[in-house]
Amino acid sequence: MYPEQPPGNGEPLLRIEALVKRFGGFRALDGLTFDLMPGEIVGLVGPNGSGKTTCINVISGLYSPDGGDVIYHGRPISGMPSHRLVQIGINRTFQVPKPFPTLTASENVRVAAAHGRCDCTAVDVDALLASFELDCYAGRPAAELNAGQQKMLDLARALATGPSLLCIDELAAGLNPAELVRVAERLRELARSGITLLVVEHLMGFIDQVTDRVIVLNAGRGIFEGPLRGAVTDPKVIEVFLGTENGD
Amino acid sequence: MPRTMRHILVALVPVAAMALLPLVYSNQLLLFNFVVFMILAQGINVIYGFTGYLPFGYFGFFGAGAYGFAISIMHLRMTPLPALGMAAIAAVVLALVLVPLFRLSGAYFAIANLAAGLAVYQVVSNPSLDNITKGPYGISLPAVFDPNFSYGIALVLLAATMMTVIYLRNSKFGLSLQAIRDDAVSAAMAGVNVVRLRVMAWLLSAVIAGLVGGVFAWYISVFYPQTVFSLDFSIFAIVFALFGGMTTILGPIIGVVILYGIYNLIGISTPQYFELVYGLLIMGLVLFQPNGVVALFKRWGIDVP
Amino acid sequence: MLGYTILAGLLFGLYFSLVGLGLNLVFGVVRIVNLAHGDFLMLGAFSAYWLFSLFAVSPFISVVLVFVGFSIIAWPLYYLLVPRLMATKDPEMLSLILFFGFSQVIEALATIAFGTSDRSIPGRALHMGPCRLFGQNYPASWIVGAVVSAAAVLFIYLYLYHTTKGYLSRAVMAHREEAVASGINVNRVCAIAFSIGVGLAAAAGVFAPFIFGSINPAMGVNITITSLTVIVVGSLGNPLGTVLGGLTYGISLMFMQTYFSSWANLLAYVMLILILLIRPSGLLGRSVRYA
Amino acid sequence: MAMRKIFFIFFVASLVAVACRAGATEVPKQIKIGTLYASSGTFAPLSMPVHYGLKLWVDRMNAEGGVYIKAYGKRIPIKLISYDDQSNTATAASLYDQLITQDKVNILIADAGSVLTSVALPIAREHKMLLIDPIGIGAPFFTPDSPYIVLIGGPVSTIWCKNIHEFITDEGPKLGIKRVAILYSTNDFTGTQANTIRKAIEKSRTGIKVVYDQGVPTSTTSYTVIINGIKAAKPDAVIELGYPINDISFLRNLRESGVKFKWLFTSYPGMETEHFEKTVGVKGLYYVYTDMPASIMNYKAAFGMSLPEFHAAWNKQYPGGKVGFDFNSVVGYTTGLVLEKALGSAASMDQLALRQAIVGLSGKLKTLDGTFAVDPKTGAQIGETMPIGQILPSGKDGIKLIVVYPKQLATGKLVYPAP
Repeated sequence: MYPEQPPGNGEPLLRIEALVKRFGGFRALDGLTFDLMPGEIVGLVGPNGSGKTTCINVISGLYSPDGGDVIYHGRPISGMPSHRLVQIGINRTFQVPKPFPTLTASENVRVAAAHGRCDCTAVDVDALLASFELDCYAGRPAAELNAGQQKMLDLARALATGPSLLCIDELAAGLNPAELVRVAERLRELARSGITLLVVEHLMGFIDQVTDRVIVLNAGRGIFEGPLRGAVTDPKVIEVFLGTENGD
Repeated sequence: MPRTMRHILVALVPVAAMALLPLVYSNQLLLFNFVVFMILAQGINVIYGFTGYLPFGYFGFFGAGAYGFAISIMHLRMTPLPALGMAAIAAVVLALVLVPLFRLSGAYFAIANLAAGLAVYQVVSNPSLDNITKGPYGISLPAVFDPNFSYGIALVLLAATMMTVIYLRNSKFGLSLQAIRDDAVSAAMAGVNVVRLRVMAWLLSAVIAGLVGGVFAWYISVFYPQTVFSLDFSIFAIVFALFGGMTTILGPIIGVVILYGIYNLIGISTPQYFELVYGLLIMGLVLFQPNGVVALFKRWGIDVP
Repeated sequence: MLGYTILAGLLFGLYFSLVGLGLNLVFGVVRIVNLAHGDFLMLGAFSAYWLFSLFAVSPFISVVLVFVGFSIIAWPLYYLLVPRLMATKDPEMLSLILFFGFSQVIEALATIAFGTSDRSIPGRALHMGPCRLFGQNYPASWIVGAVVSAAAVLFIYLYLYHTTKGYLSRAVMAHREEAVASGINVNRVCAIAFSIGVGLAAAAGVFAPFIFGSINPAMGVNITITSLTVIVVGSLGNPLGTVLGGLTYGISLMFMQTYFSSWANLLAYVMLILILLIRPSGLLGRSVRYA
Repeated sequence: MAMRKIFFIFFVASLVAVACRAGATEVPKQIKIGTLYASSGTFAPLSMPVHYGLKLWVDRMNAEGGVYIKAYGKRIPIKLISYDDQSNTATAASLYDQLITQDKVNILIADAGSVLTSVALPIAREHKMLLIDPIGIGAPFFTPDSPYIVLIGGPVSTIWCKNIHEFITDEGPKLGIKRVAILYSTNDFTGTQANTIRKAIEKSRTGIKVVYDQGVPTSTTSYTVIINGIKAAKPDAVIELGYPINDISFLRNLRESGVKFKWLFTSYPGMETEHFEKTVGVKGLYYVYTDMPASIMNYKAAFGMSLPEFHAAWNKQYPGGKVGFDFNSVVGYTTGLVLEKALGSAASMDQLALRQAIVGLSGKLKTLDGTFAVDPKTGAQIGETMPIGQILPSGKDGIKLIVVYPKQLATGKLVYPAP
């Protein structure tokens, strides 16, 4: 029903339109709007509590929005259950990795391969694990992996479903510099293979390495869109970041 | 030998043993109770072992099955085998009504499920339903009483239940259920239809309890509502399955053999300390071996599927 | 008749708030379901029975003795059972099984010690006849039960909101992980809650011979199930919500008894399921706990 | 490795099974009586007194060198094999089977109460064992096509309450009773009684109306609003049918709420008088009508101990009051007496011959429990219909029980309306 190939004619893959998400009286998203083009790597940055993770949660179907729309391949998808979104090519990773702790690493990926997009049944689980250096842990319960390995497993699991759009929530935190370089290269590779990436990240160096452009969020609203270099000179952005401390 | 074949061979051992034991041991009813608890413990395994939901009110399905069977015999004039089908249907209907309980997690689900089982008991045993269920006055089905045939059917049911668990252990379906149990959100992000699979497992375990309830009603043929709607059936099955080891094929069976065996030994030798010893055993299990004896075997290097 | 039913429900319900209060405190703070709750109540009832029969101790005095006594007994019990339970994969669920086993042990020991026959304390021990309220008679035991219950609720309220330990208890109730992270001795806070909870159960038991007519070692299971109903309706984990749960339970039970008596027991279970589905957090709860 | 373990377990299980098979000998050194009791759970308060009553009989028999068995022409010691079913029916079922198939008992005695008796029924029938039923009085057990059961201890539930409705329809009009309230616990025992009484009153054409007719769950222990509801129906006579715990709660609540009924019947104060005095209090029992089991009527026992003797023997053997002395204790002992007499007259140890012998005692055996009588077709006890008694104040803080119905047994004049 949803085409495997990215839409042509400069149509965006995903369009976020005036998205609103409230928790009680707090507006975590307050009219957020942006587009993602096919094959793009876009960074989502902003201070803590600016709505980055909430945005991913809405896109991946964990929350349904209180206003606005998420449009994928030209069709509204907000309110669709997560597993349906996965099957039409949207997936994500978690800030705190959430593997299936009692299943082995290989089983973790196999579950995803079994339920992902129907035309991706022939996922080579072993190769996928190997590409994240998890091949020697394939038979171990995921609970025994360390935090970094669990993050990679999260990513491998998401990829096993054959996504067109992958939202990545703080992958870099906790990885050492060498790992960072490898992961960045891996993400660029994914983008080259046609997967669109939305990357939430605090590490600006990492963002700079992988993204084509960034969207800066503040209080649930986009305040800047463009290359990272542009963002750092934007007065509004500077004000937000200086106001909240640059440790972000 | 492929894994599934090996599992099937292993699973046939208890079935064959329960089929042969009546030849050397004449207390068939005790053996029948063993079979009933083996089936119930596997039913618990399906829902608690594979999805992590603790069905404290599991006896509700057992009782619904027993009454579905009895009502089909009494009012619809069915023969026992089709009546067993009605037992399964009764349990499935109850399970469907209770599907919304899956919105609850942890202890909340267990408590609500317990309440549901007790509620069904209250309804079935109410004198105003005398015409349908015979209310509190009890059921007597002397016309279909046939211990040998019903024992045989119970064995068939045991075999079928074992096959179900083997299927869960070796299929994508079973793997996905375990994924849901481990982390429902992640399972959804792996593309698993969490709600549908969970409900399927729930119905499956309800069918198992309903069928065994029907066979139980058939075998004993005289019973009161409190006979079949007894919390003991839930507790025993849960403790047996847990003692053996959840999510395994032989664990629940081993649990029944050891614990129900001890239960009957104490019951016959030192009945005055029966409840005490049993309570202590349950406590010891949770405190010292919460993953069951199969996990213990694994630690000793013995692989029990 | 309606007025009588409602007032009777209020009094009866207040007593059941006391019955459920300890169980709810334990669940709220320790996050375990104490299925032996009813058995502690039974032990409290037998203690009051023996205190009265052997030493003619008035129930008004034994309620204090029993509360203190059982709180002290519960302290080592907590350290014996709960920390080990907490180390397992799924403590909340396994607590159901562990404490069921414990309930069996208590019932067995009580049966060995006291036998199976029903016992009771004569009504005159309360030194009161029927009490008149708004022109109608109510059993004195219901009024006494209601008053003691109100006192216990007040005690818990003062403990939770006006003592340091109580403040810590609320912190543990609200955010267990953060409480651990901020250096609160969670184990100790839990042990105190467990002690008070068991003490309250036993104290409620002192009035059981009057409210239930008689007591025996097997009575615990039913009490536990009723208590679960009361606290889930009120809101699981919110001790003060127990009062609302108790009153709702009491009034609706009396209503059913008056108008559809044979279905009286069904109501409790149906109410419990409905509340869990419509407001999983109970009538007073805030935090939603979906799977 | 795993397979070996499993096989080993089953090997051991089979060995145990084989070892358990006890060989039966031709001339028994002892006669084996098998029974169950419930030391805990719902039925414990009912079951234990019956069991202790039976045990008392066994001990006395063995002290005399055993029970005389006509078939062997001599006294043979009794071996009582008793298991604890914990009020659990599945456990009870397999233990009955255990008694028959493994212990090969000569005589099978059921646990007390309908629920725990019910599961024994099909097992006894299948193994052609006579089920001696002390007090499982469920009416459906006793049908002409099931010869393998005989009821000893009390009348079957449809007859149990015969005198209650006969009192209402005979004496009611004379006393001015026009409106009757029936409150019952919804279990088979009291539910059946309520149905019987209701039908009898409606059929009687005396103009007496049932103005209140409600069942309550058997677990009910608070009756205050129910009492208030009954009061609102303005009945002349109130019949409360329940287990002892229901009766106790009802009477306590009644007294505590200060409501008085002109005529009130409950079953158990006459059967468990001591217990009711302790739990309800003497004043709560004044003017209550109650079943008067033969046991309380101090019948002249032509066979076995008299009631005072039995009570004394009970207190000696079971000091401390852990198991209360009541009607059920007498039932347990009477079961033994009936067996003693039947074994002394049965020509063989065959199960049906034994039943024949028990039925043959009908109308002839007089024990502390009155005259034993049983329907030869169904095996149901029909002899003892319970007379109705009334509890009256006696002295300063005492009570006395008088029989008020049937008229020919009356020992005093009833007080109506209750002051």
